[in-house]
Amino acid sequence: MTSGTGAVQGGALQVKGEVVSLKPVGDYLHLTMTAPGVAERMRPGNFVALSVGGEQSAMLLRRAFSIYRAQASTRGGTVEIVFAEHGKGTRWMTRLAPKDTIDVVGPLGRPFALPKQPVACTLVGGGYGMAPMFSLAERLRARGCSVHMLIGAASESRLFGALEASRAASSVRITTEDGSMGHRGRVTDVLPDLIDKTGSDVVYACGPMPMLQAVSAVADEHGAHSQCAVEETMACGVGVCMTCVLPVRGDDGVIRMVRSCVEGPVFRGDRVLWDDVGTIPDGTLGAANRGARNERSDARDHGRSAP
Amino acid sequence: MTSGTGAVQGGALQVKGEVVSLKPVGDYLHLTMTAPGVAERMRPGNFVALSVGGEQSAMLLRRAFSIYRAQASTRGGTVEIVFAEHGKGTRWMTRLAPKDTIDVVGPLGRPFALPKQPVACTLVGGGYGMAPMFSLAERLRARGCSVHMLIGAASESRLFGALEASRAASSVRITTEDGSMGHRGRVTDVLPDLIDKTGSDVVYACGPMPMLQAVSAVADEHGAHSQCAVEETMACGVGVCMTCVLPVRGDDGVIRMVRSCVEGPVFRGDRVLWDDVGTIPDGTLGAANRGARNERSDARDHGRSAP
Amino acid sequence: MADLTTELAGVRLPNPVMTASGCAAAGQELGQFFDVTELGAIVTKSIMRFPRSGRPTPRMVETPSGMLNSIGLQGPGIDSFLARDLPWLVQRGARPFVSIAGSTVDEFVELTRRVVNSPGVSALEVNISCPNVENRGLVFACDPMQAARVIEAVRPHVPEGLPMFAKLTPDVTSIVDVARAVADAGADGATMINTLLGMAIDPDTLRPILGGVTGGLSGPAIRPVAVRAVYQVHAALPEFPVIGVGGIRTGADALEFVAAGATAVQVGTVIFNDPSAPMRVVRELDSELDRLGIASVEKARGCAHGGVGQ
Amino acid sequence: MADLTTELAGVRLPNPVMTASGCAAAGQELGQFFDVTELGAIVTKSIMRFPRSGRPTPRMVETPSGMLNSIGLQGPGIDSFLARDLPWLVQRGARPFVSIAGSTVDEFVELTRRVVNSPGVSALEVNISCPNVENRGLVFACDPMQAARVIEAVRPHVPEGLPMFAKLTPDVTSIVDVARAVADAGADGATMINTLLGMAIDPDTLRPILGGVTGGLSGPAIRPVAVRAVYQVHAALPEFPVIGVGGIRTGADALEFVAAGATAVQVGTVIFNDPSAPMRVVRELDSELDRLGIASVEKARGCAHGGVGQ
Ligand SMILES: Cc1cc2nc3c(=O)[nH]c(=O)nc-3n(C[C@H](O)[C@H](O)[C@H](O)COP(=O)(O)OP(=O)(O)OC[C@H]3O[C@@H](n4cnc5c(N)ncnc54)[C@H](O)[C@@H]3O)c2cc1C
Ligand SMILES: Cc1cc2nc3c(=O)[nH]c(=O)nc-3n(C[C@H](O)[C@H](O)[C@H](O)COP(=O)(O)OP(=O)(O)OC[C@H]3O[C@@H](n4cnc5c(N)ncnc54)[C@H](O)[C@@H]3O)c2cc1C
Ligand SMILES: Cc1cc2nc3c(=O)[nH]c(=O)nc-3n(C[C@H](O)[C@H](O)[C@H](O)COP(=O)(O)O)c2cc1C
Ligand SMILES: Cc1cc2nc3c(=O)[nH]c(=O)nc-3n(C[C@H](O)[C@H](O)[C@H](O)COP(=O)(O)O)c2cc1C
Ligand code: FES
Ligand code: FES
Repeated sequence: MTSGTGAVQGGALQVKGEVVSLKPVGDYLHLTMTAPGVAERMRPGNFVALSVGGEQSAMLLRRAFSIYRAQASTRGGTVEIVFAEHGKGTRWMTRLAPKDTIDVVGPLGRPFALPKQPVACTLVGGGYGMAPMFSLAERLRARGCSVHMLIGAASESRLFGALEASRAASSVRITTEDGSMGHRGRVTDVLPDLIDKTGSDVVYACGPMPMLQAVSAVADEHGAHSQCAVEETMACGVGVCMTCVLPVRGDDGVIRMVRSCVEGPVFRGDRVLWDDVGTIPDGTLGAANRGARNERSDARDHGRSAP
Repeated sequence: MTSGTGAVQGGALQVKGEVVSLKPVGDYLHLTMTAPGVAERMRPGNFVALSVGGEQSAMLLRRAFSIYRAQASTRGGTVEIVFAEHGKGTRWMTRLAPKDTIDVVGPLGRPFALPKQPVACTLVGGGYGMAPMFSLAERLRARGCSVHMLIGAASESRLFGALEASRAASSVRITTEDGSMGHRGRVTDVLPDLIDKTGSDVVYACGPMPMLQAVSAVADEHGAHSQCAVEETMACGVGVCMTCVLPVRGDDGVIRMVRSCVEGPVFRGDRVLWDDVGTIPDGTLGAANRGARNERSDARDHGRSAP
Repeated sequence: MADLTTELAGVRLPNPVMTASGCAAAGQELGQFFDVTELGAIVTKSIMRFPRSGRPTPRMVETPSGMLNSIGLQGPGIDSFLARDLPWLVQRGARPFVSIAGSTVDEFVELTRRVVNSPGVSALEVNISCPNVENRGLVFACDPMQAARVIEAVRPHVPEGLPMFAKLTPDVTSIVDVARAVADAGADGATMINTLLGMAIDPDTLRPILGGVTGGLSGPAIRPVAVRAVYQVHAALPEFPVIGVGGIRTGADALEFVAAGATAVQVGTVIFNDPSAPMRVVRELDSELDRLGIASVEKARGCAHGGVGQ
Repeated sequence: MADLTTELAGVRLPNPVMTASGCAAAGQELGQFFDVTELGAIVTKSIMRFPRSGRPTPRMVETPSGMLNSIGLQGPGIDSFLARDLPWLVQRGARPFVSIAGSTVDEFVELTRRVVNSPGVSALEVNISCPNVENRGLVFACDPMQAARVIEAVRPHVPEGLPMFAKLTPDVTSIVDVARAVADAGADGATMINTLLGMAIDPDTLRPILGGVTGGLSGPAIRPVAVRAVYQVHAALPEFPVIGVGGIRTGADALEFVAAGATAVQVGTVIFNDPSAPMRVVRELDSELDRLGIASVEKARGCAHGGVGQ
């Protein structure tokens, strides 16, 4: 099933999976597929990249999804994801049926870093961003950490895993922007208090970029580390194309445009230059000039941009 | 269901059909779909053009298929076709399932011309080329014509409608190239004798180009008219693109490159310049120079060919 | 209901959507699928001076999200076109944009004279993306000077009030240079883009598939190239009307061209996929504008450059 | 089992299939999916003199059967590349084709000097499809003279036995003229094509999607343009080795390029769809040749022109 004899061991696999089930959960869909080998290697925070549209598809690029659950099995493990219908690729995915084949590449990306000590942890998920939090919770509990979950969404139907959370965590807080469930507002309304009360040392977060930025700031202010799983547009998902970069400050203090597919998707929140995502910040290694966002290549001046 | 309010009446429709059934018959597939309005307008020899690959398909062009049967109905008529898996579009079609929607344009093309008198007719079909012959036989019999069928294929599994033919025609002859059923050989081995014995005035034919050419020649020699349904590569199927042309001599004796989708697919066999299909024969109206096939534009000499 | 009316180099159109030349013949066949008078305009297949048989078949190859064609400008010639094809459109009240193609500058002039003297023509599209027999078969629009020569020559013969558009090829190092040349030579606007030169080889015979060896690539595959061309020309010549064409499939695609700076758009190859497409694009364009809360197509024009609407 | 071994401007390769520059980084990541030493060659991402941060995101847009990218040549610079990236390939025994990109002729020369002095390099690919800061940012390969200047300048620094290929852009009026210029200037062959200049506009904001506004179009959508370019150049310069690239997805696609005249081929964008694609293409090319009863890839080369094999 796996491609590439002689390929480097470890790392990601490309396998032909088979859809086991596709079930609605609130506004999302929960897809279970076989993906032999992928399940076995998965660590919380990893993602899979799925090809979409079938054999004669005009959609060339894979779609990335956080792994929700992975179950090893002698008959070939299964991988589960939770996804929202967004554009044309995920629309195609909503029509998958059991036994359909699906090409899976994974597990991809750096997983969440786990604390060495049995500390208290807060896990924050926005919408389908909760998906990777359950396997993370399991690992954390296995290390003796206490796990608190904070689940946010625009409305109740976009909350994912609220029920499961009560089994997975010592405490669960819920926020919705429209107040249809839990606290009316955003996760960051609740987070400061939660960090303090639980004495969390680490905050894990997955969700929209603005949420991650806010979570990272709150964690900072409250003396906690943060581990944020970002979502950048990715062409390859495996580290070869350089489309998925964002500005991150390294251990050496240098800002680099780093690939979120292999050096992420999980980053230390305090290392990401959140305000500068979508730009090349001043001082970035190799930045040709200041404020590159303002110096977009002008099609008037030259025939083409460098590839 | 039909598009285009204010569209010119009559002619072809574009409708969203629904797959009713897809069943194997020998090496072919028999597809039944609803196509409200199309069934009602269909005449033998017409074809439909189906879009393939679904919403995000990289395949832009429709595929053309002779209408096998059309059934009018108050709940929206059905149209049936018989097709061979050939390339990527028909491969996609082999996976259609009941209730799948399919965009249908039809009925298209000029139908078989029917004789004014109740004469004897021979209907020759090669492979799936038999598909349009059954509705034609019905019409002919309704006019008091006697109908004889000659069915040819490479082998038994590629014969279509041999059983049905015995109900539809006064006599049936079968040829296979490998001798797996009927006479070992080609339809044209049997045709001369058949025309003579049945006293056929008209030969109707549908099948591969070389077969049509041979049938047309035999008909000529034996004093019969021939009506041949050709199969040329078509981009639009509705007469707007000029891709589907072949050289045909008009009533005025002038050779023109005519569109097989609207001026065909049925042509008088004696009017088609069979030997010159794929070329612009000398003397064709508007031919710039002699033997155009030999003067293929040379990419060395100029930047582009005229569109 | 956004306001779709479009003022294009002096002609008023109910909406900015047209058929592309060569993808709608002379309009009649598409009348089965929609009312051709409702569309902004019908651009007819490029017509030549004399009847022309075109290239040998095969004339098309399907390619990923596109197709190649090598029709070779088959057509009945201007006399037959004016006598038999054009009247159908005119009688119905459709707005015909007549596309002409010549092998020499004189032929273009002669064609122009004939077309402008025919009643009911709304505009002239001068397809200079075809080979110039007087210049080693090089395509007129591949060279700014040759392109300008054609436009300059036909200009005096085009009456006031009848806009004349030059149809440009993207197969050039700088389409802006060609657009500038035809603008300076007196074109009222440019239609862009024509097809990209491409080819395909038969997987069984390993010989070129097309009878004409090379052919023109069209369809959604080339849309990004077309949008870029329109954007570049609008940036360089903001007052020069551009008709955008290349791979438009939906109203959103049409709006992409408008935002890039196009005053009108044409639907070509996608008609082969969906013969109702041109009017569908009109409806979808309308709902896209509504969705974005933009009152008129005019307000959206050139948005991508950071103008009004942003 | 057809004979896939390929003699490319003096280097012997086990098969004619490579990765395309910028679509395989420096090979290491793809090592997860296949054995990089089995592939004909690994062409590394174009490297520049100094570290380079590239363009702002978004850097890609999916388009019908293709994609746009505006990476802006992000990379670690030649020092880091030679110290950290290249050795991985060399140690394994892969055949690295090192792609270099400069903003000035001097930069190309300096890069060439550095690369040719590094052990284990199999060939040099000179990516001249990038803007020339000394000439109003015009792309070197858009002008035969500028293209030739780069190749002439690096030529003396490339030792015997190390082939040097010029990477050409299709965004020109005549790619044959550019190929001829680089051939005359001493290139051992040409890699074609680089991406086509394109752009896409956001349907919600109506602003350009890419941080770099315009980007390069690649993928199966552009294959017909690439095949045509290879065919034209092989027709004009039959002795000049061409590496064909642009939209190759299958072994049959690769064979199309070979039939058009390519000595080798590269797989680019399709890697993003299928990271195992390069070795799959090798296997499929083999079976296509078997199916057609052609004994070796060399026998198929140039077939489309009516040579051997036909
Ligand atoms: C590491 C990672 C993990 C993710 N996990 C999940 C998840 O668990 N559940 C879920 O529903 N979604 C997840 N996403 C987002 C998901 O990848 C996009 O919703 C999806 O790609 C949209 O595809 P589409 O064809 O429906 O949309 P289109 O807009 O048609 O996609 C066009 C192109 O843009 C890319 N794209 C569009 N939106 C996004 C986005 N938000 N992020 C990245 N690429 C995008 C697509 O991949 C595709 O290449 C994740 C993204 C990343 C990068
Ligand atoms: C008037 C007419 C009636 C037809 N009736 C039937 C029928 O009843 N049953 C049947 O099985 N087939 C019929 N065909 C042939 C059928 O259209 C092709 O087999 C089909 O288009 C192949 O599509 P593909 O995607 O499988 O092949 P591909 O090779 O992938 O097709 C690529 C392109 O080439 C065109 N093409 C390829 N082969 C043919 C061909 N033989 N004729 C026309 N276009 C072709 C396709 O339409 C498509 O645009 C008919 C064709 C015509 C023109
Ligand atoms: C079959 C076909 C024939 C064409 N004939 C012409 C023509 O006669 N004159 C012309 O200016 N353009 C012609 N074109 C080009 C189209 O008008 C249009 O510029 C191009 O196809 C890009 O648009 P599209 O992708 O929407 O088709 C033709 C295109 C096709 C596909
Ligand atoms: C993301 C991306 C990055 C690229 N970077 C480079 C590059 O650095 N140097 C180069 O010569 N070509 C680069 N290219 C162009 C490819 O090498 C190739 O020429 C082009 O994409 C066409 O091939 P394809 O359709 O197989 O991708 C890049 C292409 C893509 C898609
Ligand atoms: S998505 Fe290609 S490098 Fe990250
Ligand atoms: S297929 Fe388009 S004119 Fe016949």
